[in-house]
Amino acid sequence: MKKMEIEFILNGKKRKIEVKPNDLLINIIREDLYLTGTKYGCGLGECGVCTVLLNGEPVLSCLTLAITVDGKEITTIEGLAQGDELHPLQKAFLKNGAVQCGFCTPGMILTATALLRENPDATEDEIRNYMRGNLCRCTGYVQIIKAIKECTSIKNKGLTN
Amino acid sequence: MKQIKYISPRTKEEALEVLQQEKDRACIVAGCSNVLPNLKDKKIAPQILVDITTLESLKGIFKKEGKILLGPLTTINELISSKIILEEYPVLTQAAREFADPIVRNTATVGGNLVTASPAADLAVPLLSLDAIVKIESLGDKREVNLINFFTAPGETILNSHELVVGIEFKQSDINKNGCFMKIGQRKAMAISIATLAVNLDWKENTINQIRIAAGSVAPTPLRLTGVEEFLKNKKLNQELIEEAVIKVSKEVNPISDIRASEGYRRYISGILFKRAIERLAN
Amino acid sequence: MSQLKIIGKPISRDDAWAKAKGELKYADDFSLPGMLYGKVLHSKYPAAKIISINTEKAKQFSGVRAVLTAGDVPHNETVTRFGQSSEVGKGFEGLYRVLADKKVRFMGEAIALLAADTEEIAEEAINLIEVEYEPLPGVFDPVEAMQPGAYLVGEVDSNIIAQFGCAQGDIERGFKEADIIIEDTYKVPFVDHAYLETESGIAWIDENSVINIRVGSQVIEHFRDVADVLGLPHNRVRYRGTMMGGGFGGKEDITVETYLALLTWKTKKPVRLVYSREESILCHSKRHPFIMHYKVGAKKDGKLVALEAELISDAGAYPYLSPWVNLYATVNAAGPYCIPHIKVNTYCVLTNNTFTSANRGFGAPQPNMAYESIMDELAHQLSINPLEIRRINCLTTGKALSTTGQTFKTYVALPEVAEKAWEALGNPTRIKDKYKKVGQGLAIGLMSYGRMTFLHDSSRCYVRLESDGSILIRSGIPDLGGGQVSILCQIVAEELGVPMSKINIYYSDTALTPLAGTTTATRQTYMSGNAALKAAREIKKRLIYKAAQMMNVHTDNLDIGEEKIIVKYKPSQYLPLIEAIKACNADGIELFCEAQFNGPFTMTPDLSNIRGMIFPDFTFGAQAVEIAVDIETGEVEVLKLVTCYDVGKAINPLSVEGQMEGGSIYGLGYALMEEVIIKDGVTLTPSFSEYIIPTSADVPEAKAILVESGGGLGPYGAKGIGEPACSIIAPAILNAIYNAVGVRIKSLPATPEKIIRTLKGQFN
Amino acid sequence: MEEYKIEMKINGERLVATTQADESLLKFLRRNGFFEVKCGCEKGECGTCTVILQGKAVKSCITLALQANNKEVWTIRGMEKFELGRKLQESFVQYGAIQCGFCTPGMILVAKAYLDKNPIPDRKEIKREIAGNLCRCTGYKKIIDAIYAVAEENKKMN
Repeated sequence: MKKMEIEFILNGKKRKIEVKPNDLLINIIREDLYLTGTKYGCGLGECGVCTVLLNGEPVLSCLTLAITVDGKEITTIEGLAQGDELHPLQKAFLKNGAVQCGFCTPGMILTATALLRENPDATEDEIRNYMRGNLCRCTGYVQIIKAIKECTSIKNKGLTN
Repeated sequence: MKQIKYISPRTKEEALEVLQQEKDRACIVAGCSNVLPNLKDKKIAPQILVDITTLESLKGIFKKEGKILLGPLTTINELISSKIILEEYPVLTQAAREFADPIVRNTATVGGNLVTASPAADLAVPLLSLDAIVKIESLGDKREVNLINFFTAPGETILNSHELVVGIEFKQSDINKNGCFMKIGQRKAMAISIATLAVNLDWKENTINQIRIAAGSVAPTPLRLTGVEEFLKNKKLNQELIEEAVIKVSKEVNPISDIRASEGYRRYISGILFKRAIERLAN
Repeated sequence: MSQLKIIGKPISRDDAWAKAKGELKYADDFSLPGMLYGKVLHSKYPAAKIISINTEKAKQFSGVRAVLTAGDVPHNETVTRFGQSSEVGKGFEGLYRVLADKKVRFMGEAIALLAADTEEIAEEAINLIEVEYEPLPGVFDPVEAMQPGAYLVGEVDSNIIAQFGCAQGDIERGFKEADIIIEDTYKVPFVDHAYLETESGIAWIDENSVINIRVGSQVIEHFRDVADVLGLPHNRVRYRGTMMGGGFGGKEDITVETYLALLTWKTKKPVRLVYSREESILCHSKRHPFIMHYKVGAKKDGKLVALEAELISDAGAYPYLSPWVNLYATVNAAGPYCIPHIKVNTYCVLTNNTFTSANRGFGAPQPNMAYESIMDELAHQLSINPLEIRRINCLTTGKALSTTGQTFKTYVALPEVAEKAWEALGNPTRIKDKYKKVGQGLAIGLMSYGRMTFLHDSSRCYVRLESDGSILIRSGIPDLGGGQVSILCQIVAEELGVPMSKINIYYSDTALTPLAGTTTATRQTYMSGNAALKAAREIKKRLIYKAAQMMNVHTDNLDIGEEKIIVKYKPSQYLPLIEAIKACNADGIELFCEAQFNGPFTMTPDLSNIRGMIFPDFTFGAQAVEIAVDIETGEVEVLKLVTCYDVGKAINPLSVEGQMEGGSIYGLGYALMEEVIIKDGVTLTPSFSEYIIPTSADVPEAKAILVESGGGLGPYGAKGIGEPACSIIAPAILNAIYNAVGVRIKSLPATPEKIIRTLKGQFN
Repeated sequence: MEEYKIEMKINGERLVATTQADESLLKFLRRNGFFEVKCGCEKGECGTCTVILQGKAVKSCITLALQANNKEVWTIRGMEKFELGRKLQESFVQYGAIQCGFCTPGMILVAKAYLDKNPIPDRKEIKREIAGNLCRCTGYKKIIDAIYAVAEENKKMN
């Protein structure tokens, strides 16, 4: 199949890469760009562990064709921290013990980032509702919700990049 | 970034066309034993590599009308295993056996050794003493040059960038049948020579009819010692004459000092190699 | 102990199959996703001020991920260390600069590092780093560098970085008593290790933020030095040592590891860095050139009375291991001879040449070349046979080393080895060629095995007996090709009565394997062999204790062999090993053990007059050669080469012979062809077409004769052989040349040109 | 940089990949995971990178990858497919011809190509034939022993 060149911004840096029309975004991110922070869970859009941000919106990279991100902006979990300084949500997850096996964590944090950008003062119910597409088998969600909630009072500062 | 292209022409004509077009931008490759190291060291920066290894017409050893024609793509190991070369031109077989090492001899070619024009080119020396002719072609043109006039400086020949060596030719003759090659290097294999020397001799009843002496690594180019040849012509071969000639050989070579040997040793050893060669041929 | 079943047998090595099949992964036979390619910018001058470095163009180049200079290195100036884990023996370390700062001291010194997406980009971008130099005069000759007012290589007020002395008796009186005195100066050149695998490795940061470095290193303990450079705790750097494609001392100092660590630390990505052959020859350590002035006095009957030696060595631009090498040379300066009056002084001097450090033999081959040439000259002048003069003067059991006074309590295989080597040579070969003359030569020597005793050396090894009767060994031992890893397997197999095929070993990992110390100083069979032996014997003791209960036999009457615990006096009565293991496991008896073996410990000696025990023990040997010299061309062909050493006990004779054959050919290269030519600080022999090492066509089939006295300090009485094997072949060849054509070559290598020059004077 | 599609049979299996005009066969092979081909000097001076190309031993660092296009290449990993290859491997292991092992793949391949051509060489011939392959550990004797043992076996079978 013929490859086509696409160009997009990945975690703030311009990337050019050749893809086939049927390549999935998750495969390009993990296999070609070696960013393995984005996890593969089900391949059917059922679990949310492959969530990345496309122009700031959470999308499931296992259901997204790579070719469709041409000219757009992608953020993966690797793009959140500023150097050694963790993103406030990352800090909150660590502080609250919201990370156990860690496999859902990247997707959780990225979805939460989008949530807080849309709704900086989300209530617990709103958080639960927004996060429903991201499964977690370890934590029972309690600490995850708590961590996100803790960030709501931080308002817009630094949450959107 | 560098932009190198590769082409593998299917015919000699196609190769000549590419050379005509690309001239200095092209670099002919075959055995690659010099080209690849040179590319790596950035000693050369061609824009196109013309791989001629597929040109069957440039391969092989042919006998015709009292002559031998070597395709320039003949490998060193093909020379070594050629019966006709061993019987009629032993000086070439001897040199080929001392060439680089058994693996490199599988791919390195006679033509490559000549056009690289190293002062230490091990095959140039016996080919000089065989009085070889180099056949050169370019698009729509042909010429022949005596090997003696082929080399001009270290790494340089009279070859123009659009020209291709298509054959090396030498005669079937008594003198060519009686030859001896000598080499001294820093070790016995994979050695760049300190000095090499080849002698071809035609003599009857102790008198030298004709002699050809060639030497390598002792001048900017492989060379024929025509002065000594002239001196020895028609003379009676005896110990005194050899001793006199040894001194003349040492004087006629024009070596430099480098990490492998000094000028003095090279002059001295050329004389010794000559003496050894003539002794072997005369016995 | 019943008869040995695995020890002493020529067994195929543990690693040989993987190597024969091409399956063994060396340091850079490895890739990681997203890996970058590292490159080093080397100095173009041997001595210069760095006025400025401009990295902008390189940084802007597409695909470049990092460019680092001295300012980017957290602790750029540190000291070279030698892998010791304690502070004992400190004081020998010299300045070590990761990247040149303000000044370059030798051509090839690292100035900047770069990492890029591809090798091609790295190669292109490295040339975009602009360095402005102001050339300085430099100094390139150690004798010149010693003079007051000489150009200073470093930042201290003298180029002399180490001085050692040994003295006994009254040297002046000694020479007065002598009937004959021979005085001469000998020179040896820079030599490259020329291992076929150049320095290379891969580094990455793991999920614990630990820098992992996959590299072939003889000293994995350097992980501490790398951590110090980065300002990290030692447990944040991990070496995963691989089998090396040869080391010979050249992978004893840090090579590319610090560069890899810095680049991966900076980019947070895996980085691979591989030296080209040219970089390898230009940038890694060389064997020390020495200028050796000797004066030796003897009685008419050949008995030595006095020896005075002044040794001057070229340390190159940084100290590295120079002081230690020179200490070795000092102790070795009088060879294995009893001489009542001795005075040795050694000076080690900085120059702007490539730095020098460890190289197989570590300071022994140099003085050996000088004193063994003099012994030959003495024999000649006194008309005594070369073997006889050595018989008259050599050390024997109970005697003391002339330089330090260290006494030999175990068997000294002199003159036995000399007699055997000389005899094996046989009558001189007759050659018909009228231009060739045949000669025979002999040299004897001693060389230590094990590190200097004031370093308080130790080694550790972990052994675990699995529930199915297989064994797992963990040892930090690096294997440079000598079979170091396999030896441990053999020892454990022997002790616990299991076949080699049931043993698996993990080696050379600073995080997971107990540190076994350096693979240097011919110490691993001795040190780690003993550690493995100790661990295995502890487990054996526990097994036998349990089996004794089960079999109702006294422990003294039980032994292990062929996966059985056997009653010694009635071998038909036994307990299968597996049953004993099951019983131990059921009872909670530990079937694992991590053992530590310590070498003998001494105090740091007075360096101006080194006395007493400096090394644990020595290996004694002799080498004899027959050569043919072409009297017109000067070419030398070695026709026969015999190496005879007392190896104590050959744990694996195949490996021991391999060391003896390979070592002697390594020495043959030193004698006849090898030289790194450095002129005014510039290396003129940067590739394998200029730096010539022997091919198969240049060497005879070396013969190895093993003497097994059982007197060594290693397991089963083994001694070390790796370095001794190469340390006296050069003088044996020089002596043979003298025997053939009557000229004494006093500087290495003995090239045809040098021989002819000496034989005929000037060419004409 | 222009890319060229290249196809070859390596150890009996087809490989299709891309290369560049000036890429050596050595670099190409290592880039494609054939790490058993060792790099010692990249100048044709040490022989560690030797492979068998169309039945002949060549130094892959001084061979263009494109010169192996549509050809057959054997590395040490393919030697177990030949009886002679297996015998040589066994013999190298048995005779202690392997120390650091870096020259081993090249040595075995040269020996294989040579014994195919000349099954019963004497020791001198073997010594001459391996002169393009440097070894720094063994001093060559045990390597010659190992190859000669296979030659001796060939002799018995003839």
